[in-house]
Formats: sequence, structure tokens, C-alpha cells
Amino acid sequence: MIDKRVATLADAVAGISDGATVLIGGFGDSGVPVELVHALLDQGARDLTVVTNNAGAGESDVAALIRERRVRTVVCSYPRSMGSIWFEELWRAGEIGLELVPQGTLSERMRAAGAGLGGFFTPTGADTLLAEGKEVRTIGGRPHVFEHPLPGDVALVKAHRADRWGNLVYRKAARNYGPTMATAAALTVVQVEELVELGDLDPEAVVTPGIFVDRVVEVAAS
Amino acid sequence: MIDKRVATLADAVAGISDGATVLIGGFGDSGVPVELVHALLDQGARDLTVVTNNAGAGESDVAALIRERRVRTVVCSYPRSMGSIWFEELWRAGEIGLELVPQGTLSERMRAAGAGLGGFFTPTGADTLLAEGKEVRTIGGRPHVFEHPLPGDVALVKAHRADRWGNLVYRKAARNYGPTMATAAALTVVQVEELVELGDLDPEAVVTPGIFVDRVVEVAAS
Amino acid sequence: MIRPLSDVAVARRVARDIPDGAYVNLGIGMPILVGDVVGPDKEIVYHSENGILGMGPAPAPGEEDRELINAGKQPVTLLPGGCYFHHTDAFVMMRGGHIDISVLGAFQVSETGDLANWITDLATMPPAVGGAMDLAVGAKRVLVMTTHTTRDGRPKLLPRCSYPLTAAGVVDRVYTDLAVLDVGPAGFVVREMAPGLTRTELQSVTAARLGFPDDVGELDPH
Amino acid sequence: MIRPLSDVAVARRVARDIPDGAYVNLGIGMPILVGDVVGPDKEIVYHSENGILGMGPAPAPGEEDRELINAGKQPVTLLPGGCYFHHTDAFVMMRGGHIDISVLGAFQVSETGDLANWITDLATMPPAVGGAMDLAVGAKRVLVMTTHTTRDGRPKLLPRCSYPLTAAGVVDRVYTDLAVLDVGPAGFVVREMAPGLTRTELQSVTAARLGFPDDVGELDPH
Repeated sequence: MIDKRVATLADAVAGISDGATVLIGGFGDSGVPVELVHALLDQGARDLTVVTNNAGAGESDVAALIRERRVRTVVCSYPRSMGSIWFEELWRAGEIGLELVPQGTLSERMRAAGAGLGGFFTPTGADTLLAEGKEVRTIGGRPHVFEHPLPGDVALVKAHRADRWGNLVYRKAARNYGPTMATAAALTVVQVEELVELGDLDPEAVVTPGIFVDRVVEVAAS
Repeated sequence: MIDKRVATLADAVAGISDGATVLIGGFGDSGVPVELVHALLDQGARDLTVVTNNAGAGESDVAALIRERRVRTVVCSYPRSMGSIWFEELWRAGEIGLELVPQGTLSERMRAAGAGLGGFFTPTGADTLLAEGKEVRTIGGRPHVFEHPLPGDVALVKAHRADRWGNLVYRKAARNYGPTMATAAALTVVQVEELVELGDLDPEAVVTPGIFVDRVVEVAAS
Repeated sequence: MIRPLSDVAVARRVARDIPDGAYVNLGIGMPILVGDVVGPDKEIVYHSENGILGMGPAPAPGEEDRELINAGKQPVTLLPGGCYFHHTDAFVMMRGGHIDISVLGAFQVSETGDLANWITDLATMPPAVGGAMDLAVGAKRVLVMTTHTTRDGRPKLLPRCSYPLTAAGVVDRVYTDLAVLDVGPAGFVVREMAPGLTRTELQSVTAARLGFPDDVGELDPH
Repeated sequence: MIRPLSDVAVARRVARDIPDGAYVNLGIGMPILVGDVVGPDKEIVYHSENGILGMGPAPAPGEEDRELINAGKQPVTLLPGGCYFHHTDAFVMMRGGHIDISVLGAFQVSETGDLANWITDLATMPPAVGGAMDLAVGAKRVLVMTTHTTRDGRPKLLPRCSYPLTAAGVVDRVYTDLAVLDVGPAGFVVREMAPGLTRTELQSVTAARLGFPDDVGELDPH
């Protein structure tokens, strides 16, 4: 029998290793798996590479992980949100690395990893600082940058509902990086607001099929 | 006001030019936009490049288009279905071209076109006849083939329901190539079993957002 | 005497160029104002790169939903006909040329259509790019909305950008508080000017050489 | 006397190697039989490359739905927990290593794990590949299910394939009507043999050199 449900947040993040690359969903405050990130904080893994859109804000979730010196490098598109003080402080002190990736390329690189592709050419970033050191090829008369797949050891995702097979639906714009990150990690861990019975999700409306999901944990909506 | 609904099948296929590349949805008998293809037959465009999974069977839709010598080349993954007699006959006579593409690469090449990417490396087809003449690169210790985007001038797609903005939902496995082809063509034409009011489709369950759709026509389920 | 247009007056001018039925992405900052001044006679579908098509106005106070925000992380609403999708698909729309119009802010625009709008100073703040590069390369038309000069009076329209580029050769038209200018093969061509402004005055606050056709129009300052 | 196993007996043997909870794709032809003989104690999620996870058995007569077919174009059903997705995503699952087990038929298998299962004769029939190459490169484990020799007695397990390859170095294990063989660094290693069959007899119908460990098991002929 397939049952991807785990009882506690600690079970959900068990086994994440030091040095892991962790994909963390969310855009601004929406769709952030806050409780999973806090569980990871408690779990203790360090020397992490965190792939996420922003670099955290305030004292919560990704910002807390950074504050506690658990993150070696952030791979993201916009580390300068309002209140991202911890990232900025450590960055200025040279204590944290940054790989800056255009937002669409960040998402597409994770998709390539999930899709088993070896990389792709994109016009985004051509002729800019972010193409420096990268292979550039003219395709259709236009410069394109070669981008590598970006796989994760772990993905932490927030969804709305799941069943025991790990099928997911999301809520509104909280969907953002979740479906892509779920495909790109060796271990995909999802927090949902509600667990439902197998068969309760409309098969036409499942956004992330359970094949991409390893563990789901129910966390009441805050 | 946005209103992508057209009244007749003839309106739906109006303006398709001789020499056009036409992406035609469907896998076997499922999800084939039969009535749109018949309208294209009536419309008269010739010298077409048809991109589709199979090369038609029997005397209907794609097979009829081939029988009437309207297709110069078929780009597909499996032109040898049961009853694909017209394609086989013309192919043996040297009267029709064939570009054979592995099924996943066919779909992915159309996605690349729709996504504005310049191409991608895939392990599929490496070390095979279908890699001949193509760029091969070793990535992660494994040979990968470079594949180009495959855009269409037109896509003919079958969906289940649409609203006047062109948002689409499909039915079961009829979905197949539809969502990808809709992104990859300059003109995307969709036949649906039912037109519904704007707002009647669940925004969480729209499969093809209307931005990818140009014309929708209602055709009663057969 | 030079009477620069207000931000809202510039937004009104941009709005006039957005046709009924267009798919539009409004960048963070000044461009967002455009959404407030498009007339009710036009049905515009607003795209947000975090995964929304069909964004409506800000919700009433108390009706905000943290899972329904725009790319600027402000609460928004969804119109009937709107829908949600994941980040990677949001960028398929942008990079793939499906967005009709992208309205962006700028630090600098060059006479060859280069855009610099993501970073001015690499040393003191961590660099952040977000979706700027994807928005600049992918839309069918890229409109820039900006003040004609910096706060301290330095020109923003230049022969060549001195700040790091967002994308090269992408800008179609620039709307400033002083003028509307097209980017043509021979550089900036002035289409409209603020009332009372002379050609010499406009040239004096512009580092790039301006082309003035015979029929330069007058901007509506309201 | 050599008593080859029936197709169903081979299918039963394959089924024994499929663990509870696996995501499995069964190729067209013999592999489809495996689905009928997996015990009810295991919950297996069957994938179909036209966009289904969680396929159930064939529908009752009269209950067929032409929009719900498998990759072999036969009518199927959907289990609770199953879902639909588009073709490109179906191949993300395959190419991206998300399918645990792919069971494929074969014309030939080489001792280095090369697979030839798509074409034998390029001249008289149009070539057709379908999803064979994607299935062969992407699954975590690739199992081949085939008769040990061709209908006219020629060996299918060879030092090197003479037919065009589907993929190179991908096969993990081969199940024939005479034996179960692993593909190891030193070539084929026999794990189990049909009852009554001698090593000499098995080697005599195999072109590749076979390795026989001490503990070769006996196949259950039923």
C-alpha cells in the first residue's frame, strides 16, 4: 500500500543531510512552507545550499535558516526583498554565497532537472552580466545562454490538499514554484492544509501527481 | 471585449495558408480534433507539414488529409498504427516525407517553441539512428542529443470546455498533446464539446489558459 | 517653462496604447499605475509572473488573501475568466512571446533599445533581478515608462547604457514625463512632447540624439 | 527436454520483482500481461505515456470510453487516486527518472545492456518509434520481457545488437521463457532457469556468453 503521509513535521524532514541542496517553495509570503523550514531548523542540517525565489524576510523561515548560519549559498532571483536583513548582513560580511538566476531561468532549470534534460538555451540574460562565463549561441539570429539543470536533494513545498498517494492541489498563487520543485528533487516533502481520502481529488484537477511526492504532512492553515 | 468564439468550423480554419506547419492533437483515436481537420480539408490549404503523434488511420481526419495529397511531410513518432494505409502507401511511393521523432522529444520540442527556448539536450535517442546528423554532447557522463524547438503556424486541438477567453479544460486522456501544441503555434484553434460562461471554469483547474488560444468553436460530442 | 507630466498622466498615455483584449504584464513601480487608468471600455488580461492571468483590482480592506498577491507582493483579486498556473508556465507565457505588452520601469534606455533596470551598484547591495530579464526579452512589445531624467537631473536616454543591461535591443517605445519616443533603426524618434516644451529643451535633457519627424504630437498633461 | 515458460508464467515472474508501491510503465505487447498477474496485496501505480497515472483494468464491455485509452490504444479505467496530465508531463515522468520500473519487449538485447525493440527493417515499412526510446532511457530500472529466441530460433541475447538500437546500456534485467538474466559489468549473469534446462542448453540458444553463478535458481513454470 502506498501511504506517503507522515505524522509529524520532524518525520517529514528526517534524514536531510548536511550539505544538501534544498529547494524551498514560495514567492514573497505566498506558498512558503514555513512549518517545514522551521522543522528543518530544528532538525539541524547545516552547510545547505538553498534554492528559492527570495532570500527570506524578517526572522521567520528562510531568514531564520540564514540567521542561524545554516546556509552556505543561496540560489535565487531576488535576495533583496523588504526585510531581508539577515541575508544582506551575511552577504556584506562575505559569510554567505549568492548565485543570482533570472526568475524564469531559475524555474526552467529546475524543470530541466525534473524532466531529465541536460540543459537548454534561453534568450534570457544574454548580453548581460548574468551570462558571463556561460556558453552563448546564436539561434534564430538571437543570442541564447546555455543553462544547466538545477536538481535538489530535497524540496520543501506547501500545497493545499493531498491524498495518501501524494497527489496535490494548491491554493491560488501559492502554487508558484511548488509543482516544478516537486519534480526536481530526490526527496519531495510537502506540507498541506488538509489530507483527504484517496479519490477525493478531481483527477482532472490534480496539479502535482503523486509520483513526484515522497512525504506529506498536515499542518493546519495559520 | 475578448471573444475567441467563432460560429462555424469554416471560420475556425479560415486563413490557414498553403505550406503551413499544422500541429494536430490526438493520440490514437483520443483527443483528435476530427471536425477541425475535416474543415481544413474543405478549406483547401495544401503542401502542409503536419505534426502529430500518428499518421492517421482509416479514411478519416489526418488519413484523409494525406489521401488527398495535401500533406508534404509528416513529423510524428508512430506512423505505423493499425490502418494507417494512406500514409504507408504514399511513403512507399516516395510521395510524402517523414521526420520521425521520439514521442517525448516531439512533445518537448513543441514545448520549447512555446516556451521561447532555443533548444535542449536530451538523452533520448542518443546512440541511435535518430541521433544521426545531430549534435551530441556528453553531460553528466551520458550522451545527450541537441533538439531544436518545433513551432507551428497553426495548432488544431480538441478540448472539452472553453469560455470566451479561450480557457480550456480537457476530458481524461484526450488531453494528450493539446496543452503543449496550444503554446507552440502562432494560431491555436480549438474545438470543444461545450462553451461555458466566463467564470464557470474553476480557476484552479484550467489546463490551458486562454492566452494560448486564438479561436474556439463548439462541436457537439460525436 | 517645462511642465513635466505627472506619473498618472504618463500612465494614462501608456494606457491609450494598450488595445482592447491585450495580455499585459505591468512591472513593479510606476507601470502598476497603468492598471488603474485603463478605461472600462477595454477588457485587458493582466499577467503576473507568480502564476496569475486575469488579475483584478486590489481587494477591499480586510478581504486580502496572502496566497493571492501580484509580482510586487501586493494583494490582488482574480476576475471571472482568470486562472492560476505554476511559475514555470508563467514564464513560458513571458519568454515564449505570448504576452502582448510588457510595461517596465527603467534606470536607462539606449538608442538601440537596450534596457538597464535591475541594478546600479554592484558593491554595496546584493544584486537582485527577479523576472526583469524574462519580461524584457519575451513580450511582443516592450514599453518603458520612466521619468525622463534621474532625480538629480541626469539623462536616462543615452547612446549607450552605463549600468549593467537587463536585455539588449528590446525596447519598442519609451513614455516619459516629457515625451513619447519610439526606438527605431536610427535611434530615438520623438512622437509626442509635453505641452510648451521645445525640441531644444527636450534634447538638452537627453544624452542620445533625438530624431524629430514633422508631425510630433502634443501630450495630454492630464 | 526444454519446456519454455508460457507468456503468463514469465509475466508472473516479472510481477514478483515489482515491489508494493512502485510506479510502473508496461510496454505494449507481452509486458501488458504483467498488470493482470500482480497480486492484490500490492498497490502499483501504472503510468501511461499518453497522460495517465493510476490506470485500472479494462472496463466492462459497453463501458469503454474512447478518451480513456492506454499507450496501446486499448480502453482502460482510472483507479481512485489516479489522475490525468498532458503528454509533455507524461514524458517528464519517464525521462526524468520518476518511473520506478519500465517493462519493455525486445527484438534484441546485448550483453552491455543495449536494447533494440523498435525496428528491424528500414526499407519496406515506415519507421515508427513512439515512446520506446524515452521509456528505455528514463526509468530507474528497465526490465525486458521477451522470448529467449525469435520465432525461427535465432538468439535474441547477443554480444552486440544487429538491429538499430533503441538505447545503449540501459537494460537491467531480462526475463525470457527460459531464464532470468541480469546485465552486469561482465555481461549476462543467469539468475534463474526453466526447470529441466541445462546450462549448456541455455548457452546454445544464446549468442552472448552467459555467466553462471553457483546459486542459479529454478523458474516456476506456472
